[in-house]
Amino acid sequence: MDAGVLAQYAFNGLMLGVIYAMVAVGFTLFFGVLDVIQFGHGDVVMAGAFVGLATYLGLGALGIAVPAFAVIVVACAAGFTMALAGAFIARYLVLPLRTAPAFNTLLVTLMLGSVLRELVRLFYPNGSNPQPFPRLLPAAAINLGNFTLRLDSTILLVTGLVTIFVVNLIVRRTRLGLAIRAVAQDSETARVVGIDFERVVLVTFAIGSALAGIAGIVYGLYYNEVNFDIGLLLGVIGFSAAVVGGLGSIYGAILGGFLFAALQTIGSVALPVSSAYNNVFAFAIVIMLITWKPTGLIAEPASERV
Amino acid sequence: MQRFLLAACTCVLGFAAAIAPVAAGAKETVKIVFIGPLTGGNAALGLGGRNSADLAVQLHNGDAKAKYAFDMVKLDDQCKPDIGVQVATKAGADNSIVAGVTHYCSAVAIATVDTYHKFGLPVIVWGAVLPAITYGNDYPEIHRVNGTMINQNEQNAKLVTSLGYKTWVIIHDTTDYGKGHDEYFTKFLTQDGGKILADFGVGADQQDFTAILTKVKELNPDVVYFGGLTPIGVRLRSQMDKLGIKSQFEGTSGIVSDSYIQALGPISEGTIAFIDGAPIEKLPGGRMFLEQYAAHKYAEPPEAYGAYAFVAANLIMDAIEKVGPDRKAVIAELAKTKNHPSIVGPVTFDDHGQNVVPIVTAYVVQDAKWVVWQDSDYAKGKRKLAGQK
Amino acid sequence: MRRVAATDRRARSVSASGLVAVVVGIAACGAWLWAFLATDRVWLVAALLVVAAIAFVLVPRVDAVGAYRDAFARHRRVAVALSALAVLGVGVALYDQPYPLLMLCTVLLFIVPCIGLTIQTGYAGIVNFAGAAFFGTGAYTAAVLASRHVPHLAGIVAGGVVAALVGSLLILPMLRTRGYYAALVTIAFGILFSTFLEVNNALGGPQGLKLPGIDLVGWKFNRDVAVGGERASFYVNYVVLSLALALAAFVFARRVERSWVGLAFDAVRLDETAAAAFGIDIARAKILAFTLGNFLCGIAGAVYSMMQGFIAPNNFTFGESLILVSIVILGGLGNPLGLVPAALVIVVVPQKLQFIQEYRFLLYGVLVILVVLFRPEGLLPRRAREYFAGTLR
Amino acid sequence: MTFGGLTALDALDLDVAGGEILGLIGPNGSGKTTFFNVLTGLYRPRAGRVEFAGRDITGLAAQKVFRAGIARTFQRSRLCLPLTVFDNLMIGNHVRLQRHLAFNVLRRGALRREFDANVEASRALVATFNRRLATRLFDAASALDMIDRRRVEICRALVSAPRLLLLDEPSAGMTHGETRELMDDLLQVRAARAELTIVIIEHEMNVIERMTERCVVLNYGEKIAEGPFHAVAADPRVQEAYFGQATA
Repeated sequence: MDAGVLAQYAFNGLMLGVIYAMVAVGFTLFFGVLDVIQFGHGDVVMAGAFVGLATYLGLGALGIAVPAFAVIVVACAAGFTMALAGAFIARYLVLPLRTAPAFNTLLVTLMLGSVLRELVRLFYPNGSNPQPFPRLLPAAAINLGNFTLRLDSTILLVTGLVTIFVVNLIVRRTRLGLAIRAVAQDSETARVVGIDFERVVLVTFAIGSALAGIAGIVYGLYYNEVNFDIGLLLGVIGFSAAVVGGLGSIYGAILGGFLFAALQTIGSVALPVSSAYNNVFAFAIVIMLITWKPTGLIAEPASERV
Repeated sequence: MQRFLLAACTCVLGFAAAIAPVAAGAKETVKIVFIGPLTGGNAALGLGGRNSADLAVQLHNGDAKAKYAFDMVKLDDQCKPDIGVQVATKAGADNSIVAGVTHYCSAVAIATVDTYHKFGLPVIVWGAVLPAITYGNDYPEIHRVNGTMINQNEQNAKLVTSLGYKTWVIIHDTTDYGKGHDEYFTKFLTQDGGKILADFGVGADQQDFTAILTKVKELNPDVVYFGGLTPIGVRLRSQMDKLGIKSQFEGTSGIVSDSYIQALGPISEGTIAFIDGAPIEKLPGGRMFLEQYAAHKYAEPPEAYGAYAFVAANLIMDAIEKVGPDRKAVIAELAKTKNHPSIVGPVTFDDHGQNVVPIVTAYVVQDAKWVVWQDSDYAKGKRKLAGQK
Repeated sequence: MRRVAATDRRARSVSASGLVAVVVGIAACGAWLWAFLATDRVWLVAALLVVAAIAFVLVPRVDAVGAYRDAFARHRRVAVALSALAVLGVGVALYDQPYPLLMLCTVLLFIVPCIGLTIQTGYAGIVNFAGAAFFGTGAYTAAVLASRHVPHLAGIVAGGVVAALVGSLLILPMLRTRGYYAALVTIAFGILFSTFLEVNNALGGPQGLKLPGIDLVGWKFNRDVAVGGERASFYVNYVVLSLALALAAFVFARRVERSWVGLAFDAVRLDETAAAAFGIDIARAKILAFTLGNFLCGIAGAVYSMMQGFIAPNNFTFGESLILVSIVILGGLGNPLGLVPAALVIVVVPQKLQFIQEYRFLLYGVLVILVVLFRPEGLLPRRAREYFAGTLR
Repeated sequence: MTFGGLTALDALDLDVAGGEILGLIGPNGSGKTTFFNVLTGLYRPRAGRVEFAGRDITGLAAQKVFRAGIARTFQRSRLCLPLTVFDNLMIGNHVRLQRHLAFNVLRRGALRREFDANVEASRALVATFNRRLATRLFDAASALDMIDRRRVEICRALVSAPRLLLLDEPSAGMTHGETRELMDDLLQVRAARAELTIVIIEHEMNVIERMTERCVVLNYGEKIAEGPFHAVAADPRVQEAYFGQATA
């Protein structure tokens, strides 16, 4: 196959990877502060996409049709709503279960996921069917042999990377980030030095979920279609990416996201057997990777004091 | 906790009241059952079918001349075989239920045939297309109004080869539905001299097909054939467009739905697909069906198989009207079904209970509508499909 | 000396009254179960659920319960036997109603793999998100062997063995990883498993496989049972078998827990470093727990598939594994007894909600969330290890 | 033994005579605990060898070291809090219990006998520490207060009758009163088993003074002094290590 095709694969892979990474970062943030997994996170992405969609239709009703403006409003709406949702989830579903076994958080968030899914399916007009997502970005395309580079996809790729980068900045450079990392390191000590633990948790969930909401928009604008049931698989993949990368590490999550995308791409094109095996392939590799690096590729600092 | 549960109960009772059947005069009320996927990924088609069957019952109960009033129990099989067996048992064991309009998902339909046979409950399958459901057994209880994937793909292959296309790439989901279509289309297409460049299976919940499609782009076939349902159909078509693939796109009955067009907008133009049955709009009954459906203000569209659920429910009710609410009699009566007029054309059950004269209708999307091929601008040559000379 | 005699006498009288309490309690539960399975009336289902809810809310608060619990603890054997009889009684009472019987079997057959997961997750702390995969391994093994005319009993046992063997593929990753990392290993395996079955046509592919009804040395399970003039549904056979299986698994898990083995499992779960420092062989404990659990999953899967008469890959997806895990957590991690109410909630309640059609999963999800929020430790939290009746004081 | 560049333990040779009580002291981070961890096989030493009772146990896995007869307590309490006191003790005694599944599941009668015997033994052992605690054998460890937890931890290390007992800061997190109590208990136990060798890591100098015949001072992973407590305490290098230049 020629360079153009390879470039095409690479670009598709990157695009997929950035979406996965955005989801995975959420998982890794939540795990960092609270050592829990929010299994409904994938459906938060889906909900974000639908909020964005509804906002767009609302704008249309108001007669506002400037794409450039609309896309920003839509993204903000999704991000903001999901941020609130995230804080709500943390406050009423996750924190109350801190004392209980970690698994109960798992069960509750799983159920949360299916509740979100059913809500959209039942109460979004004709929600059981795939919904068209507006093409809000300039669709200009450059053809280089077999490689079609589309402007909108490029914008999305950049947006995704930038958002992740910003979140990373917040966590690494700001006082808030300092608090988050402190809690992640050792919540007890953090409390002692007067960090408002609950607030930090809420904010972290807000940030992670906002990221998911924006991921939902990126997803919608890239595929121009959203369906109520995209959440479960996205969640599983995001979780896998976060774990393979190393829970608690943002870079790990990013690495994991792109890695998983790469695996799926390779699985569906380079496999001698039917492309239907691509998930079999991807997850088999995941098992091997975990066996090879039991605490993720970018391992979290082992703090076992004996 | 208690307070919540009480609340739950009250709202539950609310629902119950909401869906309680309309009391129909002093007539004897007969129970029949509808089973289909009402939750999960295939809910859209399931709800369309449920509404259509419900419409049939409503209309029948509205008819003053009718001997019986019908009350339809609606059950959700979640498109899962084991749940299917559970609800099938529930319906079969309930002697007040005389017959059933059952199953959209093939895996569920095939899983439940034994159960219906065990309980002697006559059922008419309204959506599942797997041939083995009727031909894999000789249970008198099992009937099917919609055609199998065999007829559909035979017609499909004939038409598209006649349009002068030479090379194909097949993409199908790995469920029984997609795999079945893959098998039969491959068979008939090769008979008719088409060349298959590649055959891809994709997961039913897969989101991203750019990798596969990039390969397709490289192969550059005349036609991309898709065996699967609307959600993936939509994703495939729009991602083809993204990658600038110019090939003609054709699908199976699974994508003949309003939501396919609604979700894709202009790029759905020119998509070809086939359903087994006469073009509803054409038959007088069909128009009536669509009008009534609209009039009853159902939340969801009937989708591709709604009409079959409607027909199945009517067949059952007609049979019961004739021989009374008795399972054995109904089975005997259904076996006699021959050229029974319906909104999908005359229905005749062969010795396997399979409707043998399913007219296969080719559709093409023209100006954001599914138009019957023969009277489309494409057939008339006013417009050209992708890559047509 | 005299004092001892006195306490003995008191103990005996207490135990007598305790015995009565046990009988009454179990009878009540049996009656509830019967009503819950039999009825389809909305208001009755609701009422029964409310009763259960009230029981679960009030019981921990009532003071007498302590004594009541002791009664159960003292008459462990009796209680288990009576409970089994009660379930059997429910089965007999429903003899001519196939649907409730089927649901009863389903509940019992879901409890078995959940006991397996309890041994893995609840005792040894090995997370397993591939329960359905091992359940499915058993099912497919039984299907293949049955089609080769292998005696069904052998087929069922083989189901368990093969599941355990397939599980051993994961032992190396299991031993190297912990917590969510181990969870991912099983999640990946679970997805891999169902996808593979679907894509690969060797085992029927997505169109699944048909199975015959169980035939244990001439005892044909799919034949209705004729007792005197009455004809009982053939599902009664399956109730008997599933009950026997569930009972065996339950007693086994209990005995494992109440022994040095169970102690080792706990030590490994709670603090691997300390366990190692006291000479406990961590690898051995983990492998043992993992294998036992998968074996149970496989056995149950084999029986379940033959009862269903048909299996397809989408019976054994990641989603199904999550259902099993949900039961284990909801019941109260590490307490096999809690699995009974939990399985009822997760398996039967959605069917009882059929009448609200497409809204049932919404209501169901909300319901489960609320239950967990109100009882963060699960319906019946695990209690301190009581090696033998009455040794906990 | 090095942690990423930092050498935690180095050129430390030290031998313990059977039956003695050795104190191991030194400022924080001087490598005391690391020394225990190397001994008990939680860490592998880069160089050097550990010999126990004439047998080379260098780099053996923790399980093997324990089986060889070396038991320890931890600086931070490592009891299994949800479990009962008895269960915690049995974890300490596990190597001497019947571990086979078949035995445990099928031969309940035999298990019962083994169980009863162990209950008695545990009660006796705990009683040598504290009679009151002996009555709480089946309470959850989480229900105990700090000193009782520490007692249980030491019992857990003793129940398998080891030949060498390593105590890592037994006084950590306890009041002076509690510490004194604990020391009395320890000396009692010691009196009961003369052959038991004990190595104690401590910051509480009066503990060292009371308990040990001999003690070793570590600093930056090196032995800087050795001898009876008073002699060592007087040693200028030791004072420097503890109080820095100022006092010199």
